[in-house]
Amino acid sequence: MSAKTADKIATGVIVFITGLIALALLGLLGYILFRGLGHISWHFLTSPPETIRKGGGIGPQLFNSLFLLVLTMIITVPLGIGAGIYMSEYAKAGKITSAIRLVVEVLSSFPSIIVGLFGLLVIVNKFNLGFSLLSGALALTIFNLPLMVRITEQGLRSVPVQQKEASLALGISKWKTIRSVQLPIALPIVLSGSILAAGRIFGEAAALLFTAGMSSPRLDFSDWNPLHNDSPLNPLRPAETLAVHIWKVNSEGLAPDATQIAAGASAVLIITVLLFNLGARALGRYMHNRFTASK
Amino acid sequence: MKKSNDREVATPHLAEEWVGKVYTFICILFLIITIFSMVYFVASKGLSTFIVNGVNVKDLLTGLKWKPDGEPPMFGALPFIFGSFSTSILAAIIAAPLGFCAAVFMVELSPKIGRTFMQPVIELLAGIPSVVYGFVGLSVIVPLFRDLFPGQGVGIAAGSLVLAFMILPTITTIATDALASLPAGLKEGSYALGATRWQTIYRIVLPTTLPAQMTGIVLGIARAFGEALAVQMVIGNAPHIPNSLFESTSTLTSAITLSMGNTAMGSVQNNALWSLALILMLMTFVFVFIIRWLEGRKKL
Amino acid sequence: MIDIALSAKQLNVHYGEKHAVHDVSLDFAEKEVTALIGPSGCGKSTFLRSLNRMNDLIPSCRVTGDIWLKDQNINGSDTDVVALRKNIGMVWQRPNPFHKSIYENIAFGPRYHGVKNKKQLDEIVEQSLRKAAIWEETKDRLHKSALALSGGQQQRLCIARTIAVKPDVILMDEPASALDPISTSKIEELISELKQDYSIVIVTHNMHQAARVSDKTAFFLNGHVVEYDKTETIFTNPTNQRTNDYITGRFG
Amino acid sequence: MKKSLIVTMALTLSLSLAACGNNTNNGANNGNAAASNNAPTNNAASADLSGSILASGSTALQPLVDQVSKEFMEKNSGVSIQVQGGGSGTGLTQVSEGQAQIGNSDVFAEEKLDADKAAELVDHQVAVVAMAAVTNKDVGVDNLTKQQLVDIFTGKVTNWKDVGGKDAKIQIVNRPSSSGTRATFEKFALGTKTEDLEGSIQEDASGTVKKLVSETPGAIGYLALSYLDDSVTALKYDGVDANVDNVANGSYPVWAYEHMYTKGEPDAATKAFLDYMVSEEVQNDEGDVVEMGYIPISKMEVKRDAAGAVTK
Repeated sequence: MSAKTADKIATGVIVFITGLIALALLGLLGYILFRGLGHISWHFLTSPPETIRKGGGIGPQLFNSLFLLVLTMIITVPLGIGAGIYMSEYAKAGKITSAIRLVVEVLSSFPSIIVGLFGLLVIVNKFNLGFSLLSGALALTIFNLPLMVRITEQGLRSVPVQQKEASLALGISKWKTIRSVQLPIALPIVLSGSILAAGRIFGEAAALLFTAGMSSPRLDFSDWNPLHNDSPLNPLRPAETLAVHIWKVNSEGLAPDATQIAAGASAVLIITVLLFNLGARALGRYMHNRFTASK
Repeated sequence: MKKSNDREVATPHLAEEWVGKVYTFICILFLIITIFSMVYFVASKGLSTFIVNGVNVKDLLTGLKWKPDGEPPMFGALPFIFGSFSTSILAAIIAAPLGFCAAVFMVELSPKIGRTFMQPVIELLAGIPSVVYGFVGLSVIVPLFRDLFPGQGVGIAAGSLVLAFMILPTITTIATDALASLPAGLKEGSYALGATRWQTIYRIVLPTTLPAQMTGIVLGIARAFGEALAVQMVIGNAPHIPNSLFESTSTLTSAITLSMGNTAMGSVQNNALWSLALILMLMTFVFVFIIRWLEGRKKL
Repeated sequence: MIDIALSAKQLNVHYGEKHAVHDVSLDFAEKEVTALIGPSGCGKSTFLRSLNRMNDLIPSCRVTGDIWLKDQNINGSDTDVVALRKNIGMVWQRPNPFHKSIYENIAFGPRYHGVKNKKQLDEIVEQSLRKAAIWEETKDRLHKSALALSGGQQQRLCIARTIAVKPDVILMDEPASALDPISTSKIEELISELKQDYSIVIVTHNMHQAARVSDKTAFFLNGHVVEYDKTETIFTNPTNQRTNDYITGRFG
Repeated sequence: MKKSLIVTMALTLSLSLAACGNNTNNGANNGNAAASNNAPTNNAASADLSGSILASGSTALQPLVDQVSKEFMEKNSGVSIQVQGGGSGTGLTQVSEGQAQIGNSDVFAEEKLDADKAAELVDHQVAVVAMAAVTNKDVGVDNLTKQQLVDIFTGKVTNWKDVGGKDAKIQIVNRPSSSGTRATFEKFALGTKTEDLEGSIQEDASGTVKKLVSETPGAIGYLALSYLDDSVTALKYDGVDANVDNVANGSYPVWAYEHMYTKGEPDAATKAFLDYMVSEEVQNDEGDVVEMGYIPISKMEVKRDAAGAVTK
């Protein structure tokens, strides 16, 4: 076999396999959407689930997922950006810093189930927060922090050093320089990274099984006082998210239409994650354009 | 002297610098404390099986029988360890060549289709939640395997196929980055000598990027190793080392999710599950160090 | 008697193992332009960056010796670097306006240093832009992005930004080398204007530029100051052979 | 130790039965909203009950407790109840450590906790769950004796033709050894603990078990009665149909209590809630218990203690 033939065959194989991957992926997406889309309706998206009857929805779960996302981001973003700033701007190169870097790396590779178990042990039981949105948000924070730190570091590193020098040379303090000069420039990267991280939070289930619980008490959507028990905003109530709901309906569902609900909820989840991805891209492009198009 | 004058200017920004330093330091401290307490709590729980309940470490690591409520209870976790390793490594064996082909396609063959089509699709694949993978695995792969092969469809084969899909984005992305960052001269030199594209890829590109490729593969294995729900839904969960790829078996993660809620904290049954979690955590360390080592080699 | 605005005494700079600046002692007179010339890699930029402690940002860089700003040694570890930098402004080779509007680029510094009054700020912005000879071009687009300006305009904006915080000394690191000839001549004019109010230290590898704008010139070679004198003297009658060789283009 | 527990249990049971009696009167009024604040409790403090209760544990019991707690809170606005899942083990741990007021469990506390910890807990049985062995529809068997089941689950019999069915390999879909459902099934259907056989599938979740049994040829598993439907065949046990009446009169033995444990005697609000849980309103044929597929505790003509001894 000549080298030319080998080249042709190899090229063919590579194209074939790539096509196969693309097909499999599209098939996967198509399967989820095809099976689920038919079940999605306004009623499905807004009504509470039924335990044993047909026609349950995913309203509270969808709300829980979004609310949990917001809670998590409220905790993660200041912490993650702070830690990222420390790593990129304050940490002096040396043994300690590289040790911290290792720690962050280890944390980021921890399986989510370990994070969930830790949450169960410490947040749920030791801190006595119970199975609650807050516990879930804290567990997800642990899960998400390393990513946030890395994104912030990446963002800050993309800022030209001349920007920082220019600000410092005006007699501006380092902290003010970070806040007013460096962070705004890093913002597109930090934002689109955060949105991708948000997508990850949205789909996470293993860490939440043990922390946010699998129950969704009926919510009173007319009561927005976070201190009330039935209020959707109460962070101390147990909350089942969409991803956990899929897991539960799949495995424990008593309702006769459990499979359809799981399919519908999966489709909703995928679409949401898709929106997050597209949102991150669009935002990144928009902000990039805003800064450079004026040139 | 103008000292006093200086201080007037100085004070507010000094306080401000202090705020920034302290704030960011607290953030990083929180992170460090979190991870150390995680290691501490998981380790102390996991070790109490041996210390409090007197289970032999060797029995746990090499025992073949998992009978937590038997008489006497037996905690042989080897089937789980075997299950975790076999599914995640097999997943990598499936995903690595696929990821490499996709990367070659995207970088060498058709960057345009790669960028506008493959890249977004693969990123999207990374975003699909693991419960959805499990759901699809249970409703598509398991019945398919049940029809095609002897057995019930569940098992290592189904588990590793689902995992292969899940880690494909990681492997592909890293492989793509590695290929794209290759110095241009390297390939051109090879082409100039009359080598075909395949010869260049096979003789030059693959060896040069091998450490990077390996990093991607190890990252993929690490992710597969820790994945819980998707695997648990398709693996079958029998606590035995299976006789075939299509026979029900367990992984560390599936054993934990299956029984954690059913056992009371502090009981030996529960502690044994924490020991599994400890093994999982130690493996995470191992993976991190392997990746570090590989990245160290990449720089050379 | 000419007042000394800034003076370096036995300044040494090390980058890790590399000894980049050797025992440099220079006095910069008030309201004069001092040019630092020399071949690339001679340590002139490194020296310049030491004067406002910009080298603090580079972890491997070590600066020893004294720098006197008026009667204050500013190279101590207890020096308030932030306050110091307000008094010593800097302009770089490549224009680096903030990713903000033109107005914000100028107002950022003064506002931080305590000017909160909107009217006062407006005034400072206009004054600074006028002094930097860019007011006419920008007055109608103050709230548009500074990045939309041309390179030369951006550089003048950077100068305006620097003088907005009213420093005593302005350091310029090859401020015109990235610009076209027309922009360059504008910057040079500007420097001559500015020296009425400020003491300026300018690094340049363009000897004609040094000859055109500066009052005094220091010639750097391999981290040493070979010769420091009136610009006229350096360019017409240097005492050192190597200075002469460089001036006449034998090397560099 | 055991004895004192049985006594406590019997006491609780009779107490709750007494409560039932009490509630029948009030129950009639309950449609009327005006009566709602005088909720069906049995002591003087009823009018102004207050407190917050956390009930956590068994996911099987959770929907029922959740549902009933809603109604209870409507009637007693001063009480707030949170119901959480987590599994029986978690519920027992949390009530034992005082993190929850009520621990929901599918099994007796003695089976999960150390004896001294279990002794501190007071059992409140609120419903009964029965389970039936189920098979794939194609195996051609609709009745198995106890011995046949034991043979199947211990791996002695591996083909359906040996127990009167088609020639097909038996595929076991079991529960993990920590599962309360499995404990009940082994105890009352098999009468023996079994080992996990090689190749057996283990799923904790009833939905997954049902799906796998219905799809896998030759599969056998077991499900709570509430999960039964046409997709699987429910087997008779020694010729007895698995249905509510047979469970209630004691002829079908594979059932277990759903427990709500408290640590020591409950406070007023918790007690009122537990009483409400076993009140006629909740337990009657239109009540939540039946609607959600459990068997009302009041229907049971037989009783069983932690050791498994049955009394009429």
